[in-house]
Amino acid sequence: MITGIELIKACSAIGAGLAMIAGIGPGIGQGYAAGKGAEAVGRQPEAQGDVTRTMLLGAAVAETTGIYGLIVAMILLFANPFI
Amino acid sequence: MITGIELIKACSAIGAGLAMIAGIGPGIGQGYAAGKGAEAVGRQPEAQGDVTRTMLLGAAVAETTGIYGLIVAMILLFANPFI
Amino acid sequence: MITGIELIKACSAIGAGLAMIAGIGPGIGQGYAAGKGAEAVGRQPEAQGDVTRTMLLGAAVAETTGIYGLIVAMILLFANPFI
Amino acid sequence: MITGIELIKACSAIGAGLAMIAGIGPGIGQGYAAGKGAEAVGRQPEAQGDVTRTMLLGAAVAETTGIYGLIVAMILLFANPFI
Amino acid sequence: MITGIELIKACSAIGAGLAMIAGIGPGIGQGYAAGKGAEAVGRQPEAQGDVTRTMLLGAAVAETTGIYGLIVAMILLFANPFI
Amino acid sequence: MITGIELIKACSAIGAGLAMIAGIGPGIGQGYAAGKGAEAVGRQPEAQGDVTRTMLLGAAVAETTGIYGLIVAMILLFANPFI
Amino acid sequence: MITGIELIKACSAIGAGLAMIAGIGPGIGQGYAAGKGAEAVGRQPEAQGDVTRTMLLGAAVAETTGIYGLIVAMILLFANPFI
Amino acid sequence: MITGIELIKACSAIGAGLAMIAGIGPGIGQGYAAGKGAEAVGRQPEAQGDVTRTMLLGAAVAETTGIYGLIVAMILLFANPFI
Amino acid sequence: MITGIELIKACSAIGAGLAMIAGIGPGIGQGYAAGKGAEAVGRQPEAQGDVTRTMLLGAAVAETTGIYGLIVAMILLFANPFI
Amino acid sequence: LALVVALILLFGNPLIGASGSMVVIASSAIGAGIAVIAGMGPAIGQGYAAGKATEAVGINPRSSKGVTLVMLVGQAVAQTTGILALVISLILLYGNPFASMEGAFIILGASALGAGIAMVGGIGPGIGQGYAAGKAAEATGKRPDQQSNITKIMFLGQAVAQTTGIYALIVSLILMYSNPFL
Ligand code: NA
Ligand code: NA
Ligand code: NA
Ligand code: NA
Ligand code: NA
Ligand code: NA
Ligand code: NA
Ligand code: NA
Ligand code: NA
Ligand code: NA
Repeated sequence: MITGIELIKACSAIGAGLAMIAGIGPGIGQGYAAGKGAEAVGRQPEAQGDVTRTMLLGAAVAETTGIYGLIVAMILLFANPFI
Repeated sequence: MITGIELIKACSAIGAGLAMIAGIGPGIGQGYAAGKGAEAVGRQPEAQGDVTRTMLLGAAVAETTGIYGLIVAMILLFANPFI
Repeated sequence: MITGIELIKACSAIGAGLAMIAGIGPGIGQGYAAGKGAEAVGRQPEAQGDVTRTMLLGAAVAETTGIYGLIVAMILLFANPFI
Repeated sequence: MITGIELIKACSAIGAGLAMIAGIGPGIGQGYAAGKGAEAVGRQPEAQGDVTRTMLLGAAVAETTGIYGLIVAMILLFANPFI
Repeated sequence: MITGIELIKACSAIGAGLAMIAGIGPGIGQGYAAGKGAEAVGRQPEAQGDVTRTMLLGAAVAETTGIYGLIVAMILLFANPFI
Repeated sequence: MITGIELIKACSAIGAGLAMIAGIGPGIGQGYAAGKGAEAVGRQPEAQGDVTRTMLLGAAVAETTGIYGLIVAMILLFANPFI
Repeated sequence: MITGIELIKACSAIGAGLAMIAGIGPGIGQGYAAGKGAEAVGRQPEAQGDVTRTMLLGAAVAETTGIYGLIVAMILLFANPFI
Repeated sequence: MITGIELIKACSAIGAGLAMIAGIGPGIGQGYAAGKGAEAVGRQPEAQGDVTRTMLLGAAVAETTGIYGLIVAMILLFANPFI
Repeated sequence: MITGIELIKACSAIGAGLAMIAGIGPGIGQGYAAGKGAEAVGRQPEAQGDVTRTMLLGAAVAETTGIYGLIVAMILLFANPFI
Repeated sequence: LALVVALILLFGNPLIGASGSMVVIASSAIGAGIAVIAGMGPAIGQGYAAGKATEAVGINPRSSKGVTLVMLVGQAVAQTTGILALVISLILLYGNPFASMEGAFIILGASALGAGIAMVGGIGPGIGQGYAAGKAAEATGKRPDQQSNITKIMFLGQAVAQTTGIYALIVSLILMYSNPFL
């Protein structure tokens, strides 16, 4: 017999997996930034510091929604309010 | 036996996971902005302040729909109107 | 026993999550605008006002479908006509 | 017992959520237009009027299919022909 | 007879598969960085060290959400809190 | 009669298929790198060694999330912890 | 009556179909490489050999995740460990 | 009453449909190659032979994963090992 | 009561729908080719014949996976081997 | 799997006391929602066209009229698969052929879903044709004298890009009006 709590846990496992799909975005975006950073450093090696700083600042901003997805997955797995 | 409330909770877990998928967008978009920012700083290091400000302003605007997704997920998890 | 109203609520939770996926679009689009804005400001710092205004105007237009998704999700959650 | 009308309502909630996914398109497209508009205004500030007009005209066209999605969702929610 | 624990395990297998989809992002992004890196090295062979370093730094940042997906999948498979 | 173990195996087959979808990313990214590599070699045939090395290094980095997906699929198929 | 083995076979058919979706990636990536190769050959016909070699080398690397998907599908179809 | 063989056939029909989705990749990639080929021929009409040959060679490589998908669909439909 | 043949037919209808999704690829790719063709004709009107021929040749190649999808859908609809 | 689970939940769930026709209509509601997802394609494409036209007008303001015309005509072509999807969606809502059909409700319901899913293929032509419109608008801005040649090849290429959208429509219409499973 499947209880309701067990159904919630099963669906939470799927929900956690779905939430991780958000990670596609930062992966593409930060990779684009990496490519543009490499290009800029190749052109102006003397600006390497500024370029890298801007790239990392922008990449940090781009990471947030991936973190949101991770947080929701962790809540579903370890701090599930439904259980 | 699975009760209706438990079914709602199970589906809310999936709904929360689905809502996070919105995060793909800001991740790609902000990463693009990061790349363009790095490129611009490489070309005009003297405009770094203006470039970074514009990049961050635009990235803040791009974050909103990711936040909407997070809000809906949080409502489903912690302030679920159906339970 | 699961009642019909409870099934509607469960499916509304999934529907609300699905509606948020629309947010991928504004996230990508506005991020693109942010990148182009940063690039333009780097090239013509004196046009920063005009560039930023155009970027924000265009980004506001790009936000609408993300808002539509949020509205539909909010209707499903808090003003559900089926319940 | 779940009645047929209740099943229709439940599936209509999912259908409404799915319809909103169309909103990805206008978000990306209009954001692209916004970026190109910002770029063009930066290059030729004197053409700002023409540039903005073209951007908004094109973006208005790009909004339509997002509106279709909203209309179908609203029909499913508030003028459901099946109920 | 299917027990609840077995349903959780079955859904965890699906959740683990879903979480891996995040890997699309770093794959695209890092490939973009690789392409830009190759281009930059072709243009400025003398900057090969700087270009490669920036490319790898940016690619490391872009890897994170793919790792998050892997971690969630591994938790679901080997340290499942629901079982 | 379907046993729980059989359900786990059935869902593991689906999970393995889902995990492979990650392969979209490296496929696109490495193809981009290949295109950029071919372009760079056409322009600077004398830099062919450096270009190819950078392209392959970057492509190796881009392969990882595809490998993660393969590993999770192989675990689900041949070293399934749930069975 | 549906037996467990039959359910596993049914889900393996779906899993095999899902695994093939990975093929989107190499298809896009290698097509990009083909386009860049054609462009490079048009510009530097004398470098046709080097360009084609680099394009094919990069395309071979980009093929791998498509092959992984095919292998997993073939395992599910013809060497299914669950049956 | 649904027999197991019938369930396998039903799911094989869905698997065959899913496998065809791989065709998105070659369609986009080869179209890109077509566009780049047309561009190159417009610029260097005298290189039309070389450009077309490279384009078709690259497009043939890009076709493979679409063919893999077709093969898996055909196996599921006409040489189904599960039936 | 649902019979097995009815389930096969039902899933074949869905499979046919899924197979048509492949059409996204050729639609995007051939449209890209069309755009590049228009660009090339604008630049070198005298090369219009060559450009159009290359564009159509490449677009024909890009059509194939869309046709594969159509064929599989037609087999599922009109020559279903499972019925 | 989602599909199979949805199917089982929809059609085989003993808890649901819905009559067959109600299940068919419920499926139609989901199908109507899925169909309009196709609209994302035209919107991406048209947005691209808008961006390229904006760029062209900025570079060469005197070409504004021709550029705008090419943009709008190209966008109109790109709209078609979005309109077709909307039409299928509205038919499922207001002229549902499955509601009055004789046959097993599971086939009718799944056909309604399949009809909606097939239309999603329309995303492609929408994006591609919009790209063509954008490039044509750009080219017109650069060479206003070549507007007619540019538009001609744009239409030719867009016609080629339309085919898979038509295939999707055909499969959808077969499922709705000439269903071989009934
Ligand atoms: Na962010
Ligand atoms: Na936003
Ligand atoms: Na909008
Ligand atoms: Na990251
Ligand atoms: Na990687
Ligand atoms: Na690879
Ligand atoms: Na290939
Ligand atoms: Na093809
Ligand atoms: Na169209
Ligand atoms: Na076509």
